[in-house]
Amino acid sequence: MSSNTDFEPKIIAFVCNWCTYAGADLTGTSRLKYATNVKIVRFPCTGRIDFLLLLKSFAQGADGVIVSGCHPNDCHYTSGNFHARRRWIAFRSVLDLMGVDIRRIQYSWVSAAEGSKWADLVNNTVADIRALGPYAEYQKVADYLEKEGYNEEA
Amino acid sequence: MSKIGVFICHCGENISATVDVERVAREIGGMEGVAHAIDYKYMCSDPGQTFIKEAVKKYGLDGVVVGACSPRMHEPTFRRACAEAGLNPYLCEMANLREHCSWVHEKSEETTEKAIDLVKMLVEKVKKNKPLDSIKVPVTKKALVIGGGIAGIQASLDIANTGHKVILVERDPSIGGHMSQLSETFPTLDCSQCILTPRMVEVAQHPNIKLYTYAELESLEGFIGNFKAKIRLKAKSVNYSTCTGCGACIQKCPVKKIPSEFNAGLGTRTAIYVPFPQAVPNKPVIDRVNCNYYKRGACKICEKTCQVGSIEWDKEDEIITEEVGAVVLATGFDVKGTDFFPEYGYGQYKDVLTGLQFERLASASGPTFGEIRRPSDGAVPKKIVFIACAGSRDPAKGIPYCSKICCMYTAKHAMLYQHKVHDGESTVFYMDIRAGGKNYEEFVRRAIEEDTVNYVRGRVARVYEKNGKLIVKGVDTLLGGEQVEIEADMVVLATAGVANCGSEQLAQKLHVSYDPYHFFAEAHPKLKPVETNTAGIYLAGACQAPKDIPETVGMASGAAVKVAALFSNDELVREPVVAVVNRLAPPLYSTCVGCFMCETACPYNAIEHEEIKGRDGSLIRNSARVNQGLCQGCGTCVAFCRSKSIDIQGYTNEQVYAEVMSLLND
Amino acid sequence: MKKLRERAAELLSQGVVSLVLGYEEGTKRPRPLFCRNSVNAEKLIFDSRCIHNLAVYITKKELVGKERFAVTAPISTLRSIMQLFVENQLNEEKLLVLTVDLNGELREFTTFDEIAAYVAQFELKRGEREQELLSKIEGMTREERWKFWMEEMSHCFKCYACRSACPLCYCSKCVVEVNRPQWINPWPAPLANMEWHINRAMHMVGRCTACGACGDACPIGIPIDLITRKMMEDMAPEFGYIPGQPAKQGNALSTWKLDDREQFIR
Amino acid sequence: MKIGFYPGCSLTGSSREYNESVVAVAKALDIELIEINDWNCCGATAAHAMNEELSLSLPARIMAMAEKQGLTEVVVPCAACYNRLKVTQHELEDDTKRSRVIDILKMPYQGSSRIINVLQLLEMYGAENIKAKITRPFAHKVACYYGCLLVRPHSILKFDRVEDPQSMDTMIKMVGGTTLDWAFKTECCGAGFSVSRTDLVAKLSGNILKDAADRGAEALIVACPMCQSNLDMRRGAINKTLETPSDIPVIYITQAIGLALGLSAQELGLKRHFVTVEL
Amino acid sequence: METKYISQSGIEQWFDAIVTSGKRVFAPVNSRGQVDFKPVKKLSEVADEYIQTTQSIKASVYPKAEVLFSYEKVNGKVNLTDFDPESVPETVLWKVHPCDAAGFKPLSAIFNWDTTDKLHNAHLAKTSVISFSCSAADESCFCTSVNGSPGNTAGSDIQLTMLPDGGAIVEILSPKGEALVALSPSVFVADKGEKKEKYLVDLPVRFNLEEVNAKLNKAFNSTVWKEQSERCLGCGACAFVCPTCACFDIQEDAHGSKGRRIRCWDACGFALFTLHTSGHNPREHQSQRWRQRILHKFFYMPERLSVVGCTGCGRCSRACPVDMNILEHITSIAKQ
Repeated sequence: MSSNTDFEPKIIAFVCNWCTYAGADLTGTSRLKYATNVKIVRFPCTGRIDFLLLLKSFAQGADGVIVSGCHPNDCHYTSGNFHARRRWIAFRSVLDLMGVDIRRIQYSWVSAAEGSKWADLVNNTVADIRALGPYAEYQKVADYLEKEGYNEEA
Repeated sequence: MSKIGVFICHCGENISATVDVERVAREIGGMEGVAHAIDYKYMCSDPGQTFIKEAVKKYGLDGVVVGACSPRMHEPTFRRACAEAGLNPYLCEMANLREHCSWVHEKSEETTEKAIDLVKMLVEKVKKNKPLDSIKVPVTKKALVIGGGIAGIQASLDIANTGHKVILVERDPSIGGHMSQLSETFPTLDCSQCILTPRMVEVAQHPNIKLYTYAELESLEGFIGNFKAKIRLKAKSVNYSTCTGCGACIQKCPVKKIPSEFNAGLGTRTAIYVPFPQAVPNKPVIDRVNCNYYKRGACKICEKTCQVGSIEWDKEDEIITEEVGAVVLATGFDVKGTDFFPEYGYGQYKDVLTGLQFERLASASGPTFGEIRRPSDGAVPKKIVFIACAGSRDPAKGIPYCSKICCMYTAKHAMLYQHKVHDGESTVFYMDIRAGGKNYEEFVRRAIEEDTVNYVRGRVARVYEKNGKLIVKGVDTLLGGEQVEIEADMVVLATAGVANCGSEQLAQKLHVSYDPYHFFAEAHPKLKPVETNTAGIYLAGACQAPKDIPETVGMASGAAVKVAALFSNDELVREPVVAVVNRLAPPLYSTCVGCFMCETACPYNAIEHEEIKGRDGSLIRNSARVNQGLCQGCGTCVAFCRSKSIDIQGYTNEQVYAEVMSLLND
Repeated sequence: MKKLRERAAELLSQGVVSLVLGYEEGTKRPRPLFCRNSVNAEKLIFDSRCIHNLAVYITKKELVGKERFAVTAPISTLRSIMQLFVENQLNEEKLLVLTVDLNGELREFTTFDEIAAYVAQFELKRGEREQELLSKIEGMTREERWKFWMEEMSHCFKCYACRSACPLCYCSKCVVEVNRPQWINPWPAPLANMEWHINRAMHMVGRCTACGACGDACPIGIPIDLITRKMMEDMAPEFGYIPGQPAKQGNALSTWKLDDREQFIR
Repeated sequence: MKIGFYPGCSLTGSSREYNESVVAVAKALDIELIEINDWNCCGATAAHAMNEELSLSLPARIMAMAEKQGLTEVVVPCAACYNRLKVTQHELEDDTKRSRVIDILKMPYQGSSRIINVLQLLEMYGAENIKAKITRPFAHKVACYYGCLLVRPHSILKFDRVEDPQSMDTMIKMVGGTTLDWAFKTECCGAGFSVSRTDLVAKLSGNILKDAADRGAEALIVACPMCQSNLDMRRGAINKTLETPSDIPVIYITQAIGLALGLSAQELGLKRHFVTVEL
Repeated sequence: METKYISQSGIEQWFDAIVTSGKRVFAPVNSRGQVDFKPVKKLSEVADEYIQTTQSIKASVYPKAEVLFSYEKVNGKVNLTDFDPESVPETVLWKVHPCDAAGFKPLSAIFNWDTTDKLHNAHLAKTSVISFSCSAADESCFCTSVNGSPGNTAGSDIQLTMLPDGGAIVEILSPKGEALVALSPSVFVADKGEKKEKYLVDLPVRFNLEEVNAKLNKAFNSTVWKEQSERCLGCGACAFVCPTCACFDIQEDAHGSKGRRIRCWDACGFALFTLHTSGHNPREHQSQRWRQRILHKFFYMPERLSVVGCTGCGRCSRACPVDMNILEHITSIAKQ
């Protein structure tokens, strides 16, 4: 992997309100620093996170995605994270079959008490995505209406 | 076109130190649909809120975004302000510029740009927000208190005294908890049982309290105001309605060598037993693990001695269901055993005790009737060493926190020892003396000055036995780091207070969060110390963190007040963040096709079947419907619904989609 | 076949059912037949060439009406019917299922359990075509798979024959027709097509019974049935179900196990 | 039964008797020891305090050589060597450190060989065999002295109980001995100062010997060359610190077992000790 | 209108000359187990043995989705970029069947019915059609029943009729055709007097178009639509492969302050096609949509636009997953 130092990846984090959002709040109250590349979108629960949002994110230019919620057994809603976990198992499998780069989706469990884990997660994911480079393969086809365009560039 | 008002907070300098707040307000002001954008030093202050209220009226805002701290902090504040200005509170959203931006980044262009993005995201969200009405649900005015220690007792009595019903569930055969095991209490040295037992009796006799001892919570379903608790009543094997508590069975029970839990293993009890003489209820249970009959199928001596025929051999565990509106968790704590400490002999030296065991030795109701005697040979120890912070404040042992009560009870122990063994010599090894509290410091000083307890600041490296003595090797860090070696007769470890066993499982049953040490987590460390993250479940006492009796009682009363406040309303107003299945004009009626896969996905059984019928009464389609009382708003069904027929208010598909797109569209 | 025709004629003439959904000879191969009277029952055929999944019609009220009806079903159709039962789309009282077993005997089912017991003896296997294509795809690198599918997807013109032919795509409003928000771009374009097919695969997780109807229907020959089939094969051991044996235990994605895999979660 | 063998420097010098007894006992138990080719210093000198890369590279090379030889299990009798190898293996689980060390070594290193000490070897592969082959029960009351390097840091070595190890005691009991329950099993012998501050060694080792003597030990059993040399070679200096001079011999666990198996004092190197061994 | 002869090697030379002229050349190519029009550079890429391409040349001439205009809002001002006819590349369609070429007439009739369609006309203007008369047909073909024939030259700029010697009769039918010939004039030699008809497949007329028209005039409320459409799945396969189907949808592709309006193919067979916002759908049932499809091609278009909306290519029958055989259905209507 070559590191691409000029490239600032766009990363969106889909997090649950009760664990990871609160965990990221704790990162703040603890004044731990992390990269500015990641922007958090708040959901009530990881169970709420639609796989289509991840697809749309890539199509719209995200280079990476973080999905994070409560640890197993800690879900505020008992089992939303278990449902989410299954959904991601299947989703990763579909994406991998279709040739989508699943390394760009980082799943994690970050509890409300893991402020430092959140900072690490963001920093590591930013570093990983930076190393992978922009997700041009996906983004460039997003606007194409016809096949020729991508064939020529490919 | 929307008319959104945006209010950027400096939070003193908490945000403005790293984020160019003026630029944020300026750029957001140029956004499509933003009618008004300002920045201000403290948006949450009165003048700040007034700005919002005035802007709502002046510009006829149909949405408000406050870029400030975490919505987990001030969302209710700003929503209330909007509501007061006549704007539906659910048209107000917060962008988290402090915890998620200014506090976690250095001052830079990127930080300001991120702040702009975060606000933009919420502006796009708020454009799709819809006015919502709060949901009203009835409140069951009965509380469930789990744990019958002093915390549970206090909470139960306080709630019961407000006129509401209480169910008190205790795992052991008697209520009383750790406090009933204590000899005297600091800093007054009054007898623990003397002040506790009247409370225990009051619980037993209170008309509003239903006491279930030898019982455990099986499961809890539902939500604030409307919980359904399943409680397992473990088989006592004794019929309490006929048992007179005469104790004849206990006298005759042939199994006598079971280590007594109440005496922290220092005494023994029988298989049919009452944990201690002042137990409430003062009736025995049969410990089936140790009972000869249950073990080998023969004995039944107790049955023969029982004059009223109360022994019920075939009694099985019973599960009852109680509907309650609130839950108070008061499950207390536990202490590490001496076997946790390899350096102090892995628990194999009989005369190395925990603080709790020393309490039993010192207690008049204890195995030695209050005389300090060595468990090994019954001799009165002439030299005693107390080791504070045994486990606590020791990250290597996995317990980095301070157990809080040990400094005080160690001083008390040393004092009690000196009072009982006049020619005895006591030494306390300590790290720091933490005696914050009314009369606490004075108490410790008294131990040192009046009772001549030898306080050594340093840690103990090792304790080993030699020639019937316990060799304590430590260091005195105040006297040039000299090594200290004491030949003691008894060593007392102030072992760390830890979460009670099973607390993790219990937390999972109740869906409350817990910290890395398995203590239950309060909703806010400062402002919501008795609430949990789950509405309607409150905390009392040491299940949240180790604490002493006055603090525990105070917290229990606090939790009781929260419950009483909840019960003061007939209806409860809930956030309308719930799922809704769409309903459309004919001929579709709904895009829900009734596959009911959401039913299996819902953790709250909130999905109901609805038959949509035509005017002629014929069935048009089966559709799902969400019971808004049961729905807790997790949204799992929303992400699962293939036809997007369910949506969740407050986090609708349109809202979250707009948020994500705003971050990516340039 | 004779027995089937006789039984169909009998059911129709006695008024037991108002419709027998079956197959008749078509231009090049058998095609679906809506047989509403005993005379037409003479046209009914049932052999190995009958591969249309007639289960696609049985959720359409305007076609099957409110009365009881019968459907002739080879194994793949039976599997779909089972899944439709699981998804609360069928009424046991209104459905009669006819099939011809390996010995040429006519079999009739009315309940999920009867069908399940019969279907249990048939193991779902890859055919030659599936085996060949899937091993080719399985042998590709991630980048090659992306190129392969993007090339295939570039041919898709979104006629939605795949959706129309699938017995389990019975939504009255498909997610691609939902436009607030517009989750999937409605025009045919390589990525918009890819999104549609990824979405379809996700919606089929734990539901697809690998009947192959979608791939068969695709007019431009994209092997889309392999996507859902491969998902079915891969997710079966993951979530503990038997491919082609729908069970009344809730959908794979609406249930969960404590020990579901999570090595990928940091 | 074949197993890799890393003797290290002590076993070829000051502690030859340890080497002799390990080899003799292994032979008696039908365990074939295969010495690692071209082995080098384990770095248990000052190296590991001075230069981290060197401290990891030295043991890593030993293990890389073992991997090259296909040795999946390597017995390391010297406690210091054992400690260095185990700690290195642990440290090199970190990818960055591992790739740095591989860069230095210019050799592949996987960390796949299992590193065991002599006690583990005897426990895993000899226990049954030993019981069957006892010809002369080791009927002595002894104090098993473990020292520091065999059991610490526990989080890495994960061997035995940290403050009160049992494995040597079990072994001695198995060959017919009785062991003391005493307090100095893991106390410091002064090893770190064995050259620079021999006065401290004398004092610390003296404490150990005194407690063993007080409790009536006939011998001290060790599994570390450093402990052995401090307690044995420095006896003169030690005795000057004690009220009652001690003549308790200090023998290796392998020597004790060898005796039980009927091996001769010669074979076990028992004649090489400073304090005469008469057991 | 001029007829010439071209030898086998002449065809090769001419083809190369067209390619070198820089025009895009689309021809039937066999790939992925299907024959379809694709950009080609060499004559050897062109498919030989097949009856019909899966998709009509519509797919090569008109993009499935096409940008009508795009816009960007900068500082409150909207910059609009309209469709540029010049952006359409010069395209030559090689080896088009007469039934495909014949489709341009009905398409133009629809697109220029009341207003002229800039996009359609731009594509048409930039397209030259070299058709090959048909020497083979299958059971789905019925051009002769809809005013066409295997040697129909309507819509073609040049038509080739292949001869057994590998050469061909060349009919130069339009100025665009002449321009193509001019790319390699030497390979075209004088006509050898071969009769074209001799090399055309014999395809009997299957139904009388006027008879059908007359029947359809009274068939709106017939039960035939329901009977025929029962097995129809309501997908759009037939419409998308049809050379004359012209239904389209307009979609917005908006991203924040920029966006574009896209025209993409649609099909009258989709339930959503006529769905009103209110929820009302004038063509609620598949039978109504099937009726629309048949009436539109065989009744409304002849009546309003004086052109039959079907060229008899038979693609819809071949593409249909459930064998909705249009020939069979029309024949049965004619016989009623």
